[in-house]
Amino acid sequence: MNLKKIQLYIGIFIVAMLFFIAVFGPLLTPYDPIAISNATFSSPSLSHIFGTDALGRDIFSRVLYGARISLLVSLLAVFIGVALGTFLGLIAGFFGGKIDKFIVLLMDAMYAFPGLLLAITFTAFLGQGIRNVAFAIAIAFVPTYFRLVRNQVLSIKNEPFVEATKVFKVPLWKTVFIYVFLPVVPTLAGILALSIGDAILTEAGLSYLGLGVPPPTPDWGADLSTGQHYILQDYWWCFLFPGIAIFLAVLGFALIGDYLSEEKL
Amino acid sequence: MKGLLKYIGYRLLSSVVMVFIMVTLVFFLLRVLPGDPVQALTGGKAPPEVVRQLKEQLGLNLPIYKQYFRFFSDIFHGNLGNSIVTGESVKSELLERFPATLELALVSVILAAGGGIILGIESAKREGTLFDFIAKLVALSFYAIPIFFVGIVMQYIFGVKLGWFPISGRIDPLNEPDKVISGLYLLDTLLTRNFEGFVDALKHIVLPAFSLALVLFSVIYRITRGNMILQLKKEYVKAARARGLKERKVVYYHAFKNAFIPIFTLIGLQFASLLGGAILTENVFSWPGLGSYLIDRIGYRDFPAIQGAILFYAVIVVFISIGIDIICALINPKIKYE
Amino acid sequence: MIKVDGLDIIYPNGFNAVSDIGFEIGKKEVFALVGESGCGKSTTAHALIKLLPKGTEIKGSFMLGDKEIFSLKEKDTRGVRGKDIGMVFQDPLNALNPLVKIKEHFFEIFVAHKVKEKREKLLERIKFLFDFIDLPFERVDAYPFELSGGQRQRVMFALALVMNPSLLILDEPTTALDVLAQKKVLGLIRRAKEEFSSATLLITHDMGVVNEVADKVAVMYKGRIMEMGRKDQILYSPVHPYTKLLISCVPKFNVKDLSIPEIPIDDYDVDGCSFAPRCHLAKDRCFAEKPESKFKHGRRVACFEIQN
Amino acid sequence: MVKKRLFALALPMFLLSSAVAGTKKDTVTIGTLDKWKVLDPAKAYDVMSCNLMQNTLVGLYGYKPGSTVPEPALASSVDISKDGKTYVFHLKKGMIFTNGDEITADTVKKAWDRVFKLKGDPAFLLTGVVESYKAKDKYVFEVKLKYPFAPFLSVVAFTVAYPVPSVFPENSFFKGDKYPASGPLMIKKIKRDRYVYLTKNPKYFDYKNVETKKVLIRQYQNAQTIRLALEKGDIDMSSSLTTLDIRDFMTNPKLKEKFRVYVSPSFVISYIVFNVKKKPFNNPKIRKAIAYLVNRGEIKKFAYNDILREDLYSMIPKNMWGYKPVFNKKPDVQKAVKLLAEAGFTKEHPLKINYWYPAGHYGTDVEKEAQIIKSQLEKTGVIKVTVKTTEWPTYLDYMTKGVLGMFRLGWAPDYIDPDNYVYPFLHSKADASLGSFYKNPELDKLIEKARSESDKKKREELYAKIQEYLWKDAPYIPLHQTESAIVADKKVKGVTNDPVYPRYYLLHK
Repeated sequence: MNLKKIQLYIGIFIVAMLFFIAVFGPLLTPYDPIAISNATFSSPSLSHIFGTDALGRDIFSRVLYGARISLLVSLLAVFIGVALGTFLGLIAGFFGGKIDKFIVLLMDAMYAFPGLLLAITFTAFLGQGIRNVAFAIAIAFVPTYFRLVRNQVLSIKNEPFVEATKVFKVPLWKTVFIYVFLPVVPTLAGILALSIGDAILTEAGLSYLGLGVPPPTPDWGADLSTGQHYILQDYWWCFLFPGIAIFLAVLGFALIGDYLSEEKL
Repeated sequence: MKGLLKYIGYRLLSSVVMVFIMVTLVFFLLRVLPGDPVQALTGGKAPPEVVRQLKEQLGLNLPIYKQYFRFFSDIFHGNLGNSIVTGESVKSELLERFPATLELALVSVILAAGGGIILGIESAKREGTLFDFIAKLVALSFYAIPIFFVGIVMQYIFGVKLGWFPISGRIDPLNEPDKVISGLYLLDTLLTRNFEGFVDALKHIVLPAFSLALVLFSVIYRITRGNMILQLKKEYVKAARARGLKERKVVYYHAFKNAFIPIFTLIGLQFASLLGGAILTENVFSWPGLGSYLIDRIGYRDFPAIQGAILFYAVIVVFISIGIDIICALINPKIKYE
Repeated sequence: MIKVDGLDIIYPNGFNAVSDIGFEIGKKEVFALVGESGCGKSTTAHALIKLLPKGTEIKGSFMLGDKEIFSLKEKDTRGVRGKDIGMVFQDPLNALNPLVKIKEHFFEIFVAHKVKEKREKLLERIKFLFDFIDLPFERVDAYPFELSGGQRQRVMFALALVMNPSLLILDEPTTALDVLAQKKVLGLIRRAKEEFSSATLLITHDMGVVNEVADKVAVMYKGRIMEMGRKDQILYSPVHPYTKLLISCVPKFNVKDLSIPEIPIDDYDVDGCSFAPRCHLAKDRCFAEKPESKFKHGRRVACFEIQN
Repeated sequence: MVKKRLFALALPMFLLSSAVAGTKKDTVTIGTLDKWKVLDPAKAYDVMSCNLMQNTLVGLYGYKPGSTVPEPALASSVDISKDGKTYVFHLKKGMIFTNGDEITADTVKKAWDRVFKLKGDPAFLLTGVVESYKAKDKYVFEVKLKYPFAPFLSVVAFTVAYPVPSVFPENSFFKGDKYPASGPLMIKKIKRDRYVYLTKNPKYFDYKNVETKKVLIRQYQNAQTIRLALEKGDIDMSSSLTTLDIRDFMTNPKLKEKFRVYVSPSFVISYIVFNVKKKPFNNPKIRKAIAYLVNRGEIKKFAYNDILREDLYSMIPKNMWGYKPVFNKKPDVQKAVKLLAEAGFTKEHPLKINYWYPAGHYGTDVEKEAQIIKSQLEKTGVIKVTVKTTEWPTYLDYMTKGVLGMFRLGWAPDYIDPDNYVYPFLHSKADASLGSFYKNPELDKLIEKARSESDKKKREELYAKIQEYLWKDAPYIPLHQTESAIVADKKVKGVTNDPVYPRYYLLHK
């Protein structure tokens, strides 16, 4: 089989598993992921197949539930990024002139700014919580999607078929959807997948700095950054499993994203 | 050439506007959002009237617009104010940390670009083969591991277990060059013929630079591979082969020259964003750079320091991105500016 | 001079692009390979300098003078490319590296083929070629984008001829050009064969071009040569049903687009003659057996009907 | 060609393997997370800055190593008037800074002038109680207080009251980092956020008894790297490790072979605050119910790896005189449920509250602590807790604005006296700063009386009474008193785990 296709299939398989876990994970484990118990740091066994952490919580359950939070945060972040980017791109593209110049300047400035730095600044001020963290991560995505949409708008703005839609009184959202949104979907899909992987990593970084999703929420990033404290102790299961989860999730999305953006080439 | 100069002028002008917008935004955000420097500094321990007094001392009780004007008149006098936390001039604090960041960024970019470009090209040459597949898988895997995790694993293995490299800092304090020439220790120690110091600085930078380079490597690999594949399918590549040129020349000279501009632009932007501080790497390896400075000062709501750092950073980004454009223009005779 | 025999090309995906092709080209002779796009004529040209995708299987023999090319190692093949065989490509806009000056393109060839002469000498040689292609010598310092398409194609000619190759391969050299530029290029082809006394393999689908410059013509269809002979034979008295059909479509030899008008029979692959499904003469045998190319009417034809 | 390449490869390898002289043998290297902010007694209010100045400057008073009792340092003696309002310090003669300037009563006066004028962060500690001061004689310094203030000598022992060399400008804070020293050590080399290199001060009056030669303090950005640096031998000692790592050093045989852990009580306490103005915590029954539910032992075990925490039942620490354990020692769920029921909350109609802790500020263990407290309160079935967190400056902002209802704080004393554990928390003048907004005029009077009383016995009685109020109204729930631990290589001698400040000048190898 074509290796490129294998890449795609591996990616799809991982991501599909991820969504499966996120949806059905809670049914697969008998433990409450935030219930603390006396059995702290017990190594993987039949009753706790991934072992337990410092508070005696079942790591398997936390990893399964963590899929939900990690996906939620990253999907939300990407969604906000796309929504804001699209909105600004439409405004800049359609209005043009000074508004356009202003937004472009702003976006250029943001684009060159390190994503994590932006996220840190925003979480520092917004406070933590899933929504805020997602928003903070999303900020860094806005310029990318803004560019995509704005360029598309500019390229079709003066096309006769767009002019025609005005004559025939096609509702604006339809015009936007058909002529702006649909054409960028192929490009978008690749970037989108890569962004999700990026969001998962950024969230882990925020957690490492103590600015991620607040505990006890089961979250891979937070669990890995707490777990890495135990690298020097023999509690390898505390960091290994959330670490693998992050690694696979990011890899899955990256494989798909890479495939899609290459198909575009 | 004239077009290029005009273009640079325009870019500079719009950059000034951009920097102005950013700094203004930061200025007001700092004052509107929760947290104030005096409380952060005294840890909430000082009685209310003391807090009031300290605010007065720092000019934080003034109406915001007055603080704003003061801030900008300071900037025009080349002054970024004094840090609320340390009382030192923000400018000198930034200038002291910048070389550390620059050194780390330079070394990592060189490492990552070297590896990423070569592997990217070789992958592109073998597009669709097992080699290509594995190379890509490796690159994407590097990308998928959180950097702080890689950092500590490297510290543990190469620092503690094998004892090859120091795990933190830029240089042994006792080897610290007395004379600061460029602020880049690798360079300064060589210039002063302090070879022991050079080796020490080199050993110190290995782990942070490598762990930072891993992520960068996969980004550069990806864009190199993609663009090289694109170029290798072009007619001029076939034509060059048909003229009997060596394969290495065809790939590494002809095709790469054409793939270079997007690769270079990406490396430039990555480099710019590294100059803002590779926050996680700096934290893991206690590298005294700009990123950890900014995080530290955000933790104190040190307004002048935060504003100054953002301004400094924005200016650097502007210069780098203009620099990228100029270099691209010099490489590519086709680019014309209006 | 040049002799290709029993050429079979199978792509990595198993597609048999060219089968059993053989032809000869003498010094100062222009041999035109014509046919619809996809018939395998370009593939044939690329096979001669081994520039087909990796894994492509090439069978048969290709004698260049007394050198057998196909059995050469990759390293030695490289020595042949650009030196013994010059090639001009279809798309002049993309055949030169956009970021490399014209001059450098020439010097690269000298380096690649280890021409160790003084710079002035080499420049002189380039100047000679620029005179030949009728381009002011100052233009060697230009970048490709500063030249027009026709100019670029002429530069390609100069590049192909700079090492005095014994075989010049022209892959659709005029297709992308406007009429005036085409005229110039055709002139070049005629002069090149005289002045450089090389053998020329011209790949084209333009019968007008064939009429202007070719000495011998082979008509290809689906990877096989249907009919091969002198230009006047093929253009004015074709015998193979396919050639006939082809020629009838271009009554005045100046229509550029060469395609067969609608024929009410489905085009599908058969075991026998590949043209059989579209052939009005086709018999049962034509569908079952491949006709060999045989000498008939002073030319080679691959058709049972004609051979009978 | 091949040879050349091999050589090119071999060269850096050779360079890397050649040993670097680096830190010398006679240098004791300390790793820390604390960063010094400003080296000026008039401005410094953070741990590291004060530590550095304590080792390089001398005050009129100091502390005996390993104790909390103020003892004369620069002063040879002090006369305290009967009303407790006048202090006359007699200075030792011939005490000098490294630049040769002698320290006289005038030096002290000038230093205090700066504090009063510049009004830096810690200035209130002096300005709050001092009425006037003057240099009575070259070696006599007199201070008049606004009211009798028993812990005054402890304040004098704090860096804010230290005399400073003349390089410190009169009208502004000192911005440099190297100043003439008067203490046992002096700053030789210093880089902000990176390291401080201290050497023995040859002009120190007690020079002969200082065994330390060189001390290098390296600053790190995370505790994990410090632990690795210890294991690797980059540093010799540190007090910035996490409880988990400290437990490792205490129990792992391999580590025990090389390192020793010095544990000593500190005066740092941790506690929960209630904003008594905010619903539902304005109801003392609810505050008390929660106090009944907290199980300190369990928190210690799960959140702090069962080390370095001592259960605390009052806001005054155990090892301080005047301590009276007033809070219930064993959790009592029944009593709590009863109190909650009285306040109108039952299983059917549960009490929903938020519990806040500051992210990262007190290390990562507080995170676990919050989880445990949540589960302890929820055991009743009557309380539902949402754990909330935010970054420190925002936290402080929320605290002073009264946004936080029930939240976690810690306290490190400015001076070692029960007053410092009572006045800031319970006196109405200090209310907003610590987030409880607790006010009680009766208690105010008691506190004022206690701080101006000079008889220790009477003071002790007064503090006992004050602590009764603490339990009665429960605006705070004391949790633990921390112990501090220093992990040091066994080669390092002279390690004292001082509750007040680390004495670098006793360290040697």
